[in-house]
Amino acid sequence: MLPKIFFGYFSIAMIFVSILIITRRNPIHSILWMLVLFFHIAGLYLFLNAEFLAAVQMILYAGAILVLFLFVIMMLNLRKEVEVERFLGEWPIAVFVGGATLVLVIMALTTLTQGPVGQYTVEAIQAETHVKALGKALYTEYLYPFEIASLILLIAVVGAMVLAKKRT
Amino acid sequence: MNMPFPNLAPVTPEIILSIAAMLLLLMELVFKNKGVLALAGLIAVAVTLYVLPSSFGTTFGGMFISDSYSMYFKLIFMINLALTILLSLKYLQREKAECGEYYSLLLFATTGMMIMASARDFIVLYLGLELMALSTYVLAGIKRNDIKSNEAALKYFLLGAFSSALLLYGISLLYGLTTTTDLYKIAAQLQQSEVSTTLLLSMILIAVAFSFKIAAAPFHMWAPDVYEGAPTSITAFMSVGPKAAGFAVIGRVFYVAFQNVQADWTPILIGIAILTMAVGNILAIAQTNIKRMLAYSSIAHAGYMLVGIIAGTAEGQQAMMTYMLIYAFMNMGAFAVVIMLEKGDEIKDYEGLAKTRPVIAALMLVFMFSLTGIPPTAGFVGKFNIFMAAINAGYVWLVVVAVIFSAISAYYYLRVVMNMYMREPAETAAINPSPSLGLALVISVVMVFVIGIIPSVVIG
Amino acid sequence: MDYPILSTVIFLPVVGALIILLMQRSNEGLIKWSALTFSIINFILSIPLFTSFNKTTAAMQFTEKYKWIPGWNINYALGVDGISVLFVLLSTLLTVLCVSVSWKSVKQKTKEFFAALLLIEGSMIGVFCSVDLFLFYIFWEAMLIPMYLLIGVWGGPNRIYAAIKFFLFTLVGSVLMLIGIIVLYFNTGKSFDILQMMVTNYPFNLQLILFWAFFAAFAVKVPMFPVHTWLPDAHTEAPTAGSVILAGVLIKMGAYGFLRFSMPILPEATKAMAPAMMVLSVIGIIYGAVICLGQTDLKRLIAYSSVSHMGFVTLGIFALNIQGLQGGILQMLNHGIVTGALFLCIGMIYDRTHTRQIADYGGAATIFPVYAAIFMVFTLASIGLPSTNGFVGEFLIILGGFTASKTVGTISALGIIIGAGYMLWLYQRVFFMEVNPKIQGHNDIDLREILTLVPLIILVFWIGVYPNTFLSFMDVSVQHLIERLNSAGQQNVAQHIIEVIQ
Amino acid sequence: MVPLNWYIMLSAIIFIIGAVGFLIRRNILIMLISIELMLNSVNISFVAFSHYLQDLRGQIFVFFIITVAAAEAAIGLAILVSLFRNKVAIQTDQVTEMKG
Amino acid sequence: MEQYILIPLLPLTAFLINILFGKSAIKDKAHWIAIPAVFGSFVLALMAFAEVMGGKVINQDIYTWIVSGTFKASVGFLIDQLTAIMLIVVTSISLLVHIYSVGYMHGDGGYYRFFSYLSLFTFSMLMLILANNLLQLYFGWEAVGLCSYFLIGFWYEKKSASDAGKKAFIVNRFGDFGFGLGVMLIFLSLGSIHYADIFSKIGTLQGHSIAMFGYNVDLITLIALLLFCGAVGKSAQIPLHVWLPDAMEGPTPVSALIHAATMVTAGVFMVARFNPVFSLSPVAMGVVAITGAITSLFAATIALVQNDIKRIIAYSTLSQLGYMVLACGVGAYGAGIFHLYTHAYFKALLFLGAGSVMHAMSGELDIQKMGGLKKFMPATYWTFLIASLSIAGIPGLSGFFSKDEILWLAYNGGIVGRIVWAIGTLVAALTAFYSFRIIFVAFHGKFRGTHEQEHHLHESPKSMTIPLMLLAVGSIFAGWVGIPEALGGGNFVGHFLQPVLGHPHVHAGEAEEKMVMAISIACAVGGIFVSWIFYVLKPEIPKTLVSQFSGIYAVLWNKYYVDELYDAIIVRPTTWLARSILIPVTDGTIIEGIVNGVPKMIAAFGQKLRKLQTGYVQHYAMSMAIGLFILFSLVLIGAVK
Repeated sequence: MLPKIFFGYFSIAMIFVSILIITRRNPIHSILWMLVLFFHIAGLYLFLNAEFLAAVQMILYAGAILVLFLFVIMMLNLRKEVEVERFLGEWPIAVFVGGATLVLVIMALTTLTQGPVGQYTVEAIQAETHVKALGKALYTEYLYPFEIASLILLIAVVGAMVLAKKRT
Repeated sequence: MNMPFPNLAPVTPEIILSIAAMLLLLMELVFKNKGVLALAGLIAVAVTLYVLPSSFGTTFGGMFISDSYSMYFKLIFMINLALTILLSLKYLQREKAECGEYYSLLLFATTGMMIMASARDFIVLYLGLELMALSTYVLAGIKRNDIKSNEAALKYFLLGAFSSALLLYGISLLYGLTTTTDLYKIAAQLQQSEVSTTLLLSMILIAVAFSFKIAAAPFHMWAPDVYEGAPTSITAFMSVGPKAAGFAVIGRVFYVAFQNVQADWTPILIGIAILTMAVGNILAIAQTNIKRMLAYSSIAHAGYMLVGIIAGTAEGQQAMMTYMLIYAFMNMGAFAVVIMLEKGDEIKDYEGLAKTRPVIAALMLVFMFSLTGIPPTAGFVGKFNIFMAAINAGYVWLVVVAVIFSAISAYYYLRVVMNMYMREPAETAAINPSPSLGLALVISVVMVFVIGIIPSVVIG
Repeated sequence: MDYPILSTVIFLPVVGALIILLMQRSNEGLIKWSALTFSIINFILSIPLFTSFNKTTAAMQFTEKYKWIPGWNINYALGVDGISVLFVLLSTLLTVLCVSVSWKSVKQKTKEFFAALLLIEGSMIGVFCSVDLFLFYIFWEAMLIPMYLLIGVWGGPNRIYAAIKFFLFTLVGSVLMLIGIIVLYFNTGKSFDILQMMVTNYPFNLQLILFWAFFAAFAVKVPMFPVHTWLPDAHTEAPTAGSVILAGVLIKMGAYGFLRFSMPILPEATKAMAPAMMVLSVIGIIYGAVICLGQTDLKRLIAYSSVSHMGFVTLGIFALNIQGLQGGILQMLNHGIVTGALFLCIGMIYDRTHTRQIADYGGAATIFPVYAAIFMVFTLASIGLPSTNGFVGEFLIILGGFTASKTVGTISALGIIIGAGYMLWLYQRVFFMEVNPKIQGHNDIDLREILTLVPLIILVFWIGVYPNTFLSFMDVSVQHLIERLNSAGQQNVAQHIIEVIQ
Repeated sequence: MVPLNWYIMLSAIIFIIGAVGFLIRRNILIMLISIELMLNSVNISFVAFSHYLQDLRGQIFVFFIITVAAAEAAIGLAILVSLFRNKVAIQTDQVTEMKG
Repeated sequence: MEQYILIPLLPLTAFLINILFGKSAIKDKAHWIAIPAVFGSFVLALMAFAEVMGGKVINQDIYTWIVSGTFKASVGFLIDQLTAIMLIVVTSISLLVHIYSVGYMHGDGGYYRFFSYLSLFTFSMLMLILANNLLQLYFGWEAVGLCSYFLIGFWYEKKSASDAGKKAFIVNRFGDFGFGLGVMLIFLSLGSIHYADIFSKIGTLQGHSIAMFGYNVDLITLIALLLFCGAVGKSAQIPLHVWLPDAMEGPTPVSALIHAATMVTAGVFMVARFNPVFSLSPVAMGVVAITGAITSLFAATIALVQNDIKRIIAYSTLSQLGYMVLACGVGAYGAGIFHLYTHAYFKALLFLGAGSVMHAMSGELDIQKMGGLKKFMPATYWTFLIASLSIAGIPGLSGFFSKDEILWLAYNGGIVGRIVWAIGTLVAALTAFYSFRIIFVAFHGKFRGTHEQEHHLHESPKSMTIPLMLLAVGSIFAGWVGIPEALGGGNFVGHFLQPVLGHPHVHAGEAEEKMVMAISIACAVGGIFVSWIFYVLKPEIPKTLVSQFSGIYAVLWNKYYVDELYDAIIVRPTTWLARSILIPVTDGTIIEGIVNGVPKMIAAFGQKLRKLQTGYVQHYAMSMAIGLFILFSLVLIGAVK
């Protein structure tokens, strides 16, 4: 029961925060609400026995990506821009489509039959520790994606440099 | 803890290319002359092509597969890359957008495509896709002083990110259904269970994400704007590369992973294909900018290629691949002509070109007729191939729709020809010839004719 | 044969075109002379087809066959039989005349013009020689490109519209045929071999659908009512050589298609659909003829008369008896000669007066007596006067049509009356009466122009007086065709249409 | 024990909210944030699946998604910056130079 | 035998030489080529005649023209009695007209052209009569029509002349249309178009019927009527007679040769030639007889009031042709041919005489502007008078015998015969009247033309008057070969032609024959007398009549408004159809509307769709979302099902 209550809190809070995120006029507010959301997500991860991911979520998302966002907002100095119309004229359509799609998705998801259960039970992971289990998988089985991810990060660096360089 | 060191032979092409990309980044610091970088890029292409045939095999625990299917696409990517490099050299100088990272990014993007074509696992597929996508976002915006280029990059990026979110959501559902991300294991798993709505949902999401990449309607709307705004060489690159990569993964995912829901994805793809052909062809008629027109034309071509996929047979898949190859040549050729002209973005810039620049006009004529699908050009062989496969699979009515749209397409391709040949020139069109561009044109036109006259080089 | 004569005849002009394209633009003399040389050599090379043709067999002759695309079982297969051989000759001959008539009238982009002309020649001949459906289609479509340019670049004031209309019309028709071809391929056990198709029996429902698919392409090309409207525009706007080629050979390809594909490959459907085709033909005959009466433009009038004359051709073909078929084929030839000649004539006078409006003429017989006499010959041939070629063809066609259906034969014969009406009225308005000041002061046609027309005059009378030279070529082949038709069973159409719909 | 479906529903809701945010906001930054929202919702479902299916793959995938998201954010912001240098624009309706 | 090939070939050669070299080399020496050629033909024709007289019939194919399946057409000669007579008529008249033309056409710019056309015509006409099969006949049929077209429109600068030529050709095409169908029907029914085959097999078709446009028609009747269509066109019978009066726009020798003596009689010749077919169908015979009778009456009434000398003669030709057709219709083929033969001489004479008058009057045609010409051109006057007497049917002259023969045989031809006899007799009176109207108005009285014309009045040159005289001789004596037995003659012609044409059964006696003869003589004399009263004695009578019967006069003056009628029901509607319906509506609006409309629609649709491409990135995303949503809903609906 207790987990369900916790989940209930988390989910309601997350949904609420998400709505706040997408409706705030000031992007800085959105980002701060985003931070709140990330905390909740991290909490959820903990529920799901993904401690390492929870940490990564905090460090990478909250610590790096959001800061990047904030940094850019500050850099662009957007005070004046805040005043203009927030939403697209056709927002009701978007909301309707979103709502309807949600209904459809939820209808579909009720039929979800989960796949076969694997070997990494909670016990197995705890025995090995989460980080080790993850790391082992990452550096052996998922070595190749890992390498590609490194290329992606390289691209991000190069691309950001190319694009954001001062004009010559 | 003892993992055998993975067999690297199948991934050598990717490794070579990514290493070359990184080397280019370093070389950029050394060489002032960007031509060297281009040359290095071409050498990388050559080396990759050289090792490509010997790279058969599966590796990384079955995540990566190098088979004839992927190899064919890699060949297309190499052609695309090589031609793009040839197109870019002079163009970048002219547009003052020269930077060393450009070639490096091209190579990275191509690496991403190759990874996509070889992916046997959704994780690899996703990462390859992102590698390609992120590089192309940057490339689209590489003329950073040009507002149109910025806009193109922005639009491409926003919608691309949106579509990859959809893809991820779809993959996550599929993962939930099958506990795996391996395409073949998914297929095996799906074989055992009944078709659930969730599965269809995830299939649709994945289909939509891929449709975005190949610019199929109604997920195509980014394409015209991005094609118009991006540097022309990149437009050429994008009109072939990511599209081919998209088709590569569609072919793989839908033929392997979603094999047993074929009955469900076929109507979806049919709908998308018809809409794509309709939107592409009809909107192309209304264009005045040749890059936009070619964008819509490339949308329409995606529709024809989808017909090959819809056929659902190995023959259809091959037809789609062949078409892609042919499309690469003719489309690249057309863009090469656009680049060749100092002022060649608007269709009316082509008025009277036949008088002032007969050779260039003749080349453009060949490419336009090839895009229309008139023999003896390669475009005809491609279309014929697709139609054969579809008819053999029983989709005669779909082919009827396709040929009617293909007849409509003649209208706008002919308009370019008409402008070149049947109108009087306002002034002598300034051109920007360079050996590399000439080489690209020659390769394209020769291939268009060779494939058109001796289709055996690509058939069977 | 020592050498592959058909390939030579097809590709020599193509080679010629490429050589011309490589020449210096400024060297117009060289360009013209080489175009003429190539076309004449090609004509001479095609003469053995005429002299050493074996008239006693319906089989393909001068055949060549090489593997081309083994993956699809496509062969490079050429051959001619009695039905097609004459059109090869007609093509080679008309090309020579076209080069000649364009000698002075083409003033810009000469190089491209003659190259296009030779390319058209090659692909036209290819169409008539192909024994492989794929190859046929390649030639069929390939010809669109140079023709499109010919109309659009060197044509009249409204040329762009005409060119695009021509292209799209034909393209829409032929892509439907393309589907038919592919369907046929799979139903013939993956083969494009026409000869094999001719001995395969297809289910009737399939035949019907295929018939209409092929019809789409051929009817547009012929052109049959109601898909004829591209023709007046294309003929009118095209340069002289273009009109000649269009009228002389290109629109024959439609009727040829019916003969070569629809009939032997789909005999039952042909039989079932013949009445509908005959009705369409008759409508075309009368419609085209009546509309000529309202024309004010010389070329447009001749163009519409083509609709009428080609109506006769299709009528003869779908009469499905020997007189009709022979007449139809002969009439194709005749129409090529006569209408080609008329366009040549109009081109010659247009070069002088620069007007095509009939109202601008009058009294031309006084100013251009030789020209008037020659024009009269072709006018008479066009209205089918006995002893000219037109008579033999039309008579056989109407005889065939009359045999097949009294009503159709009778109505089609009315077309001849109207034909005389519009042609003579045209002749009167142009050549008779008071001299119109607008055409005063021009020279009569010169020797080059007369020589251009003389071969056609000879043919007009040759076919008119001794048609057996030509009829004997097609005799056996047509017999063979009719046997094939007769061997096919009669099908109840209505029932099958219901089945198809269901 | 919380049923798997709850997580999945939650993920779906947040995903849709993110998508709607992407659709309705004119501010490009918030659109980027919306995309992050969507990615996070995907992450939730991956982690949930991973947990319930007793399979690590999901978490690994999340790991990569986070990486890519970071890269994406970097590039997206770079594009924004580069656009901003040419034209002081942060709203999508200001970047409609190309259309039709 | 072989030498007879030369009969048509000589004029053909002359034609070719003249047309090819006339302009550059021969010029006004053209007659030196044409006349010897036609003279050669004439001589050969005489030889052929002699041979046929000796009882020999030549029927020989020369070469095969068209072979298609079972259809065979050849070019060949059939020289029997009928052909022999026709050969004589054609070659002799042609020869005289050639000679006459030397003077008449002297100085014309198209001199060589004229002679080449004449030669071509002679060739075609000879081919027509020599034919031994239907297709060759058809060839000649159309070829003479063509020559007629050329010659009527000889002075092509004149609009009326070129109009008339065109009209002649097209109206004839209507007849040929039926004729052609008849040929085809014969081929379909009998499998051959050779005369010999047709005549031997036609009997087997008796009682057969055929479905045409949903009606069942007796096969032989249909064949006969279709063939007769051709005759109606060529011999200018009602309703296709309209071209002949207009044909007078051509040079007068042409009118004499083509539009009086030879070509227009081709129809009669053809009906006579096909007497085995016609005789098997009483219905067709009736139609033929009635058509002929009506034509003769109709034309004669018109001729009463016309003033154009050539037109009067043209209408008289129509009328006489009606006689010949009438004769065929009652089975009196021999009489028809006999009349054809005599008519050729006196009608050619009339035309040439008229030409001579015109020549003198500088092209004036209106008889009201002539008068008193007798003293200026006596040779013309006397020859003209002989011709008029002959046509009026004054005993002793050739016209009398042939006309009388026709009337007599018609009288014997049952009810239809009696009716047409009555009409024929009436027409005889009318003929006499209008023929002498010309004599009295043009040659007697005072000259009413301009001074200038009067000053120029002169007799025509020898080359013109000699043919006139020769023809006058013919007009008198030509008929003597057919003096009926009732008058103690041998009716040589009738017997000569009998093997080909048969002879109708005569049941009335000699007394009746004499009575019939007397009636016709009375009519002729009466006609002349009335004419004398009207135009010499009391010239005011005609004027009173005109004012009293102005309605009838107007109808006659306007030739029963047939031209106007055709104009209103055929010419105008067709051109209107072309100009107002087919070009602007069906082609211009409907077909072109679809053809241009579909691309326009697509383009317009494209422009509309373009508006969806707003440039807003959200809209693009929205389209993706909506697309996704639609796919979701479709799949879910499918899944629920």
